[in-house]
Amino acid sequence: MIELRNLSLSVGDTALLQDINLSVATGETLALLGPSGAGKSSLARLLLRLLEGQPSRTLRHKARHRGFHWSGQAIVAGTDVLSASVGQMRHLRGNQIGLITQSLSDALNPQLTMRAHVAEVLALHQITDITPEQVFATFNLPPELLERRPAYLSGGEVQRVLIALSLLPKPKCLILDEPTAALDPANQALTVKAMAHGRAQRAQILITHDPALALSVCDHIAVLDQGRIVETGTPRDLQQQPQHPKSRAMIQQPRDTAPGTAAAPSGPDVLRVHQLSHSYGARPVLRNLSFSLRAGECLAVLGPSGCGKSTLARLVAGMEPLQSGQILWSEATRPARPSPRPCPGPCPCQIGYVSQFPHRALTAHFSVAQTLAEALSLSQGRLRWLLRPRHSDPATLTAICNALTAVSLPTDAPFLARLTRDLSGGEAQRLCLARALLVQPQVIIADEPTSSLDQCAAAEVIKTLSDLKQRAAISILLITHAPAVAQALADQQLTLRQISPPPAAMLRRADQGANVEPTPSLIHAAFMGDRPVRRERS
Amino acid sequence: MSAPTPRIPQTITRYRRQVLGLFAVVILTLLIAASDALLPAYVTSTDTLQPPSARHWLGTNDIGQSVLTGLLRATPVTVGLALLTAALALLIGLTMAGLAVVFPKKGRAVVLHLTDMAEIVPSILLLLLVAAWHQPGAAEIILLMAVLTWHDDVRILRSVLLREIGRENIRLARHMGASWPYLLLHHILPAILPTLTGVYLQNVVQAVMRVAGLAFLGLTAGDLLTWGSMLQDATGYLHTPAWQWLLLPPALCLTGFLLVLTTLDQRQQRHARLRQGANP
Amino acid sequence: MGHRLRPILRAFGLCLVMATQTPLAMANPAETKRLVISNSNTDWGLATPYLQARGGLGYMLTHFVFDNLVGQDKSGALAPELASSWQVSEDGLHVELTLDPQARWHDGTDITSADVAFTFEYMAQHPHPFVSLANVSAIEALSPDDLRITLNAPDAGFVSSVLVGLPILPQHIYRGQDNPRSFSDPRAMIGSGPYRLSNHERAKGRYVFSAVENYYGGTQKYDEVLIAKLQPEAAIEAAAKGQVNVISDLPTRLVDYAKQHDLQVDMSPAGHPIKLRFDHAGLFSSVQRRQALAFILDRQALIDIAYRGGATLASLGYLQDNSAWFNAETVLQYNHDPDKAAALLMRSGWSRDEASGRWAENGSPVTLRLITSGREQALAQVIKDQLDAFGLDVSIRVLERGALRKMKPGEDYDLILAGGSTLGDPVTILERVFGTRWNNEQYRGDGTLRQLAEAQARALDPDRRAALLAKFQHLYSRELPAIMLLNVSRTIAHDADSKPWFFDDGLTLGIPVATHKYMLLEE
Amino acid sequence: MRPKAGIGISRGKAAALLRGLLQRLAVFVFLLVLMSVLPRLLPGDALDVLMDSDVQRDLQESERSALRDQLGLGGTLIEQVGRDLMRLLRGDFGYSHLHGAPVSRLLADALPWTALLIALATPIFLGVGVIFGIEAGRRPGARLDRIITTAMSLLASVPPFVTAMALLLCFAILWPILPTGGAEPLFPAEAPWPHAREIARHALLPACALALHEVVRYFFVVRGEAAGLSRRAFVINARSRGISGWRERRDYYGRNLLPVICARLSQSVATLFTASLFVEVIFSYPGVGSLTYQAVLDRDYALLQGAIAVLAALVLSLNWIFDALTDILAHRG
Repeated sequence: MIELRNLSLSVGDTALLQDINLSVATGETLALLGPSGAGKSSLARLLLRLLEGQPSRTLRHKARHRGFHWSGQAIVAGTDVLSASVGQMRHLRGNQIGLITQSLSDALNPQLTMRAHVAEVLALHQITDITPEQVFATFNLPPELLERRPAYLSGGEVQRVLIALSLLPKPKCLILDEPTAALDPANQALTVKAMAHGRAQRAQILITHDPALALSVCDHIAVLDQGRIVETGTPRDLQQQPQHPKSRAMIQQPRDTAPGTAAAPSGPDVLRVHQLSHSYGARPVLRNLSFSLRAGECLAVLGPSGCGKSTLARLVAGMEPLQSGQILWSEATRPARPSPRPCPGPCPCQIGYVSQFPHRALTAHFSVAQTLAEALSLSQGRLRWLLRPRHSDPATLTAICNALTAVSLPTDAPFLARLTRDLSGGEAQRLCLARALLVQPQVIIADEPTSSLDQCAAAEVIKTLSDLKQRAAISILLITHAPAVAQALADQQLTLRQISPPPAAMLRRADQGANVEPTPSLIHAAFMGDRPVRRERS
Repeated sequence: MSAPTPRIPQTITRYRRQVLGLFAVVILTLLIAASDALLPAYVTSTDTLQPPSARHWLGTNDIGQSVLTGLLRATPVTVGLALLTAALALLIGLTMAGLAVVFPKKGRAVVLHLTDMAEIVPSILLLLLVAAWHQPGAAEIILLMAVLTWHDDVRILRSVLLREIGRENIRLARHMGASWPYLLLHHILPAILPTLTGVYLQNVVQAVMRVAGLAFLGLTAGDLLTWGSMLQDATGYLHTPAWQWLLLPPALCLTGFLLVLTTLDQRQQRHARLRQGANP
Repeated sequence: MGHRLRPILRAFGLCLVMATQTPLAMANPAETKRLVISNSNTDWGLATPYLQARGGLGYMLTHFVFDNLVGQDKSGALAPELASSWQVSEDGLHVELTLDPQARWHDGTDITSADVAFTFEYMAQHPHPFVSLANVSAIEALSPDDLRITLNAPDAGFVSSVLVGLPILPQHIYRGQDNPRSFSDPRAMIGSGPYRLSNHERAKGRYVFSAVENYYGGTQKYDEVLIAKLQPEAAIEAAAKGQVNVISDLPTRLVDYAKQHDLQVDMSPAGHPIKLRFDHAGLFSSVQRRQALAFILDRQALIDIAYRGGATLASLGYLQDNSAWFNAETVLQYNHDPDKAAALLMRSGWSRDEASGRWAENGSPVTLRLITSGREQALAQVIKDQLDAFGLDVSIRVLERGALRKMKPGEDYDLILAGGSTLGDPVTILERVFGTRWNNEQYRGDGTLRQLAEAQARALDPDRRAALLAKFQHLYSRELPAIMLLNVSRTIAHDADSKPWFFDDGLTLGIPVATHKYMLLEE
Repeated sequence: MRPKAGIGISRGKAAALLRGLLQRLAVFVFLLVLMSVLPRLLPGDALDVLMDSDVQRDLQESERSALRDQLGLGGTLIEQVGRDLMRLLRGDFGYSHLHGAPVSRLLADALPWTALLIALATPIFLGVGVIFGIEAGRRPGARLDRIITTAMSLLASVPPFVTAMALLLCFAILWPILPTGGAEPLFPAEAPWPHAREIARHALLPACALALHEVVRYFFVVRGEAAGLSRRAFVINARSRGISGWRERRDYYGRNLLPVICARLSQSVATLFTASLFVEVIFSYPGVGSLTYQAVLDRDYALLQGAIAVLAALVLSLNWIFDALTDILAHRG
C-alpha cells in the first residue's frame, strides 16, 4: 500500500506539489489527474527516489539550491521512501515498487534485445520458474519479438513489454505515469488489459491527464490543481457532482459544441481566398481551399494538427510563397500612406500576424519598448540600415503606450525596459498582439494564439482579441484546433480535414495504424495545450 | 492615458560583460604595445643560471636573462597570440558557417565538404611540414593556427545560425521589411553571442595549447618569446636544480591561464544553460 | 566490453613480441672486450664513403671500416696506413707510393695498386663529398704494390689532405656500381680497416663494429665497438653503471653532472671557431669598421654568457692554436675598448648622436642585420646586447641552414654568425677565406692576403711555408676578413680505462672527433 | 562487432562511407602534393642540405648537376612533384640520404615502438576516462561528480607536454624509479621475459603521459553523454526495475556510450599521434614521432615526406574505419 503524508516537492524556488495526502490500499487504483507539467511525473520518480535532489530539511539555503527538494513522508510498502537509505531503496525498487513511464520511444535500452531485458529482470529477482517465452505469452506478446531491439517494436508493444518487466517481480505497489498517453485506442485497450494483470495484489497510482482513462480504470480519483489536491472521490462522484470548478472543467465533457451565434456583421469582404492549394514536396497540405473574410468579422479555421492550418496562416500572411490559387485583399487594407519600400510578398503591410509561440516570435534580448519601436519603424519604413530604432521620442513613446494599453499591458518604465525573455507567456502573446496593432492592421492573422499558454493566459489573450474585434473593428483570421477558443471568438467557423494520413508516425517503422479520431483528443488539447514535443535523440 | 516618460536603463548595464571584455582587450593591446617600454630590458648578463635572489626574483636562465622579465615579456605575446589566433579562427569559422547558411544547395555542399576535409587533415603533420619549411613568426603562427582550427567552429556556428535565422522573430521582422544587415547586427549576433563566446573561449584554449606546443618543440621563430619557448629552454636543465626556476614559472603561468579560461568557459556554459532553462 | 579489448590486447602482444625479437647485440659480455661510445645525435648513415651521413661522426665510422693510403700517428704526424711508404718528387708533381703487402680486404682479397687506381677514377666520376681530386691528372699502377700519381700543379697539402682523407674502395665490388649512393648491400661495407660493421639498428641508433681478423695494421684492443645513441644525461647514468665507456659529445652544462658520476672529462678547443663574417661589399667594406667591431665586442663575456666555459678565446689570425702552423706572436690583439672603437667608427664616416648615444650614417640610424642559424642563437643574442649597449642597433634573423646559404650579402644581411672549421692542412685557407660559397668568408681586400695564401699552398719547403703562414696570420688579424670570436670546446667524458684519442688538428681532414680508430688498436 | 539481424548498411550509409573515403583520399593527395612542393620552394635545395658540412669541398657545377640527377633531384618543379607522386603511388617512400637507408625501413623500425606506446596507453585512457566519466555522469551534480570533474578540469588545464615533463621529473629524475628515456636498456636482457619487463618499464612513463593527455578528453565526453543518458527514460525505467551496480554501468551506460567512444576514437587517432610526438621527444623514445621530429630538425625532406605519407595514410584510414564503426553502432539507437 502507498501512503503520502504532507508531501511537498519543489524545484529551485518553484513549488511543484504542496501538502499531498493520499493513501492507496492494496488492490486499489488511484488516478492522479492533473494538467501536464504540474510535477506529476516528478512525483512518480520521487516515490522511487529516482529524482536527483535532497530532502528540504537538510537544506540551509533553499533558494540557492537549483535541484529538486522535498519534505513530508511517503510510505510505500511499509518503508518511508523519502528517508530510506540507498541500499534500502535498491532493494525496494523492482521488488516492491514498480514504475511505468510515459516516454515510449526511449523506454527500453536500445542496445539490448527483448530477451536480454527479460532475462535481466529474471536474473535480478532470481525468478527461475518462468522463461522469457512464457512471460511474453502471458502478456499477449508475440514470441518473435524476443530477438528484437526496441527500435523494431511498436509503441504498444514497448508499453506491454514495460508492463511485463515491471510486473514480473510482482511488486506490491505500481506507479503508472501516463501509460497510454502516446498510444492509439487499440493499443490503449491492450495496455489497460495488461495493467489489470494481477492488480488485486497491489496498490496502483495512475498518473494521467486523460479523464476518460481515469474514469474507466480507477477506483479513486484525485484532482490536482496548481500543486494541490483539490478534490478526491470515486469516478462516479466526480462525474456526477464535481465539487471544485477545476475538476468540473477537467472531467465534464463540454456539452454544447454547436457553432457560434450568427450575429456576424455584414461588412464588405476584406480578404478572399480562392482555390488555394499547397504542398510540401510530394505531400499535399491544402487542396482547393476557398473562403472569404468580411470586415470586422472573426473567421475561425479549425482542424486537427497537421491539416495545414499553420500553412494557411503563413500563406495568407505572405510569409510563404503562393503555389497555386489566389489570395485577394480589398483596397482598404492597402497602406494609407505610400511606403518607401515595397512590402515583400503579395500581401499588404496592414496585417498583423500573431503566432503560436509568442516567445519564439519575439527577440529575446530586446526590451518591450525596443520590440514595439522596431515594429513601428518598420511599418513606417523608417528603419535605417544598421541603426537600432529609437524609442525615446514622444511620438514613438505615445504610439507604444497606446498599443500596450490596447492589449491591457502596463505602460510603466520598468515594464517597457523588461526583456521579452522575462515576460510570461500571456504577456508575451499580448505583446505580439500589440506589435501587430502598431501596423494599424485591418486584419489580424492569429495562428493558434492560445495553444502554448496556460488557461489564465489564454483567457486574457482571448479577451484581448475579442476587445480588438469589437472596438477596433479589426477582422481576425483565427487558426486554432480548440473549438472552445473558436466558439469564444468566431463569427464563422471553417473546419479543415487532413488530406492524407501523415507519413510521420510516432515510432520509426512501428505501427502507424489507426488514424486517431479527432474529436476527444481535440477537446483535451483545448485544456492541456499541445503535448510537449517528444524528445528525440539526435 | 497619462503620458509616461519612462527612462529606460540602457545598454551599458545590459552589455556589461561584453563591454568589460572589450575593455580588457583594449587594455591588453595597450599593454602589448607598451610592454617594450614598460618592462625592463631582457638582456643577457654574466649572471647565468642564478637561483632566485633579491636581484633576480625568479633567477636567471642560461644566458643570464632574468626569468621574471622574460615571463612578463612573454605574457602579452603568448596571450595575444592565443586571443588573435582564436579570433581569426572564429572569424573564418563564422564566415564559412554563414556561407553554408546563405549559399544555395550546391555552394553549401562545397563549404561543408571543405569543412569535413579540413577536419580530417592531421594538423600536426601539416605543422611539421610548414615548420620544416619555415619557422613561423607571430603573424604566420596566427594565420597557420587559424587555418588549421577554424573547422572546429563551423558546425556548431552553422547550427546556431540556422536556428536563429529560422526563428519566427527573424522571419517576421524580415517580412516587415527589415534588411539582412540590420537583422544580423541587432537580432542574430546578440542572440548567438553566448555561443560565440563559448566557442571563442574554447578556441583560445586550443590556441594556447597548440602555440605552446609548437614553441616547445622549438619550431617557432627563434626570437618569438613565449611561455612555450621558455619551457623549451628549460628542458636541458631537468637534471640540475635550475628546473625549479626555469621550468616551473612558465609551466605555472601556462596552466594558470588555461585554468582561468576553462573556468570562464564553464561559467559561461552554466550561465547559458540557466538562461535557457529559465525560458523554455 | 571484453570483445572490444581483444584486438587491442592482440596488437599489444604483437608489439611486445616484435620488440623482444630484436637481435641481441651482445652475445657474451663477459668474454667479449667491448668499447661503448655514446652519442646523442641521430643516425650517422652507414660506414661507407657514399652512405655516411654528412657530419664528422659519419666519416669517423667509415674510417673504422675503410683505411686510407696515409694515416697519422699519435702526434698527428703522417704515418703509413695502406701505403707503407710514399715519396713526393722534387717538383711536387709526382707522388709514388708502395702499398703494404699484408693489406687485405675484409673478404680476404689482396689490396693492389689497381684498387687504388680504380678508386681515383671512380671518385672522379662519383665525387667523394670531402675530397677533391681535381688536381690529379693521372694515376698509374707500376706493379701490384707500387703506383704513381701525377698532379697538375704542385700542392703542399696533397699528402696531408687527399691521401690522408681519401678512403680506398675495393675494385671488385664497386666496379659497375653506377649509383653508389643507393648501393647499400652488405658487400658495400667490405673495406680494409680494423673493424667491420656487424650490426646496425637504426631505430635505436646503434652500431656494432667487430674486429677484423688478421688486420695488417696491428691488433685490435676491443673485440667489439658499440656506438649507441643516448641522450647525454642517460649516457652519464649508463656510464656510471659501467655500460658506457666514452661519451663523445658532452654538453658543457653537464660537465659537473658527469664529474659527479666519476667520469673523466676532457675538454679542448675543437678548432671550429665561431666567426663573425661580413658583407664585404656593403657597410663593412671598411677595415676600420671591422676593427671597430673587434674592439666593441667583449669576447670573454661572450664566452662566459653563451658558452659558460665551453669555449676559449679564438686567435684572430685565422689559424688556431691546435694547428701546427699557428704563430701567436704575429697576431694582433683587440681588447675590449669602446673608445678606440668609437674613434675608428668616427673615422669610417659614422657619427654618434650625443643625446641617445646611437650611431648613424649620414644622419640615418644604423641597424646591423645579423643572420645566424639556430645553433648560435644565444651567442647572437649576447652580441646584440653588447652592440646595443655600444649604441648600435642589431636585428637578428635566425634561419635554417638551407635558407642561410641562400642569403645574399648586402641584400639580406650585414653580418653572419656561423661556425667554421680551420682544421686540416692550410691549403684549405684558399677556399675558406676567399671562396664564394655561403660559408666562405668571401674576402677580396687588396689581394695581398690572397697572394700569401696561394704562395703557402705551393710552398713545398716547410720552413718557408711557416714563414708565409706567420705573415698571413698577421695580415689576417689586421684586415679581419672575419672576426674569429671564440673557439668552441669539444667535451668528452670517459671512464678511467678507455683513453680517447685527440688529434690537435682533428681527424684526417680536420674533423674534431675524439675517437680515432687508432685508439682501438694495441700500441 | 557481430552484425545483428535486420541491421545492414543501407545504401545511403554506404554512399556516406564512400564519400568519407573519397574526402580522405583528396586530403591525402593534397598532403602529398603539399609536402612535395613545400620543400622545393625552400631557399637552398636538397643537395645543399645533403652536402652541408664544414669539410665539404666545393663541387663544380657539372658535378652538382650530375649528382642532382643521380639523387633524383633534377627537373622542373612539376616534373619533380610528379615523380614524387608516382614514386609514392608505387609504394616507394624514397631514400633518406641522411640516414643512408630507405625511408620505409626507417619507418618500419620506428612504427612498432609508437604502436607499443599507443597500445599501452589506450587501455589506460579508455578505462580511466570511461569509468570515471560514467561514475561522474551517472549522478550529475552529486559530490562524487563534483570532485572528479574538478580534478579533471585541473588536469585539463595542464598542457600535455608539461604533464609529460612533470612525470619525467618526478619519476625518473627526482625519484629515479623508472628510466629517463629510450625504449630499452643499453644492453637488453637475453631472456624474453626479463626483456619484455625492461621494455615495459621503459614504456611505462611515456605511455602514462600519453594516456593522461587523452583521459581528460574521454572523461568529459563520457561524462556529458552519461549525464544525458541518466536523464533518459530507459535508464530511469531500468532503475525502477531495480537494476543497478555493474549491470547498470555496463549494459545501460557502457553499451550506449559505445558509439560516442568510437566517434571519439576516430578523432583520437590524430591527436594520439600528435601527443606521441611530444611524448617521444621528451622521453627520447625511438618511435615515429621522434623520427619525424628529427627529420624536421635535420631538414631530411625525403624522410619527412615518407613519414608524413605513412602517418597520414594511417591516420586517415583508421579515422575512416572508426567513423564507419561509429555509424554502424549509432544505427542501433
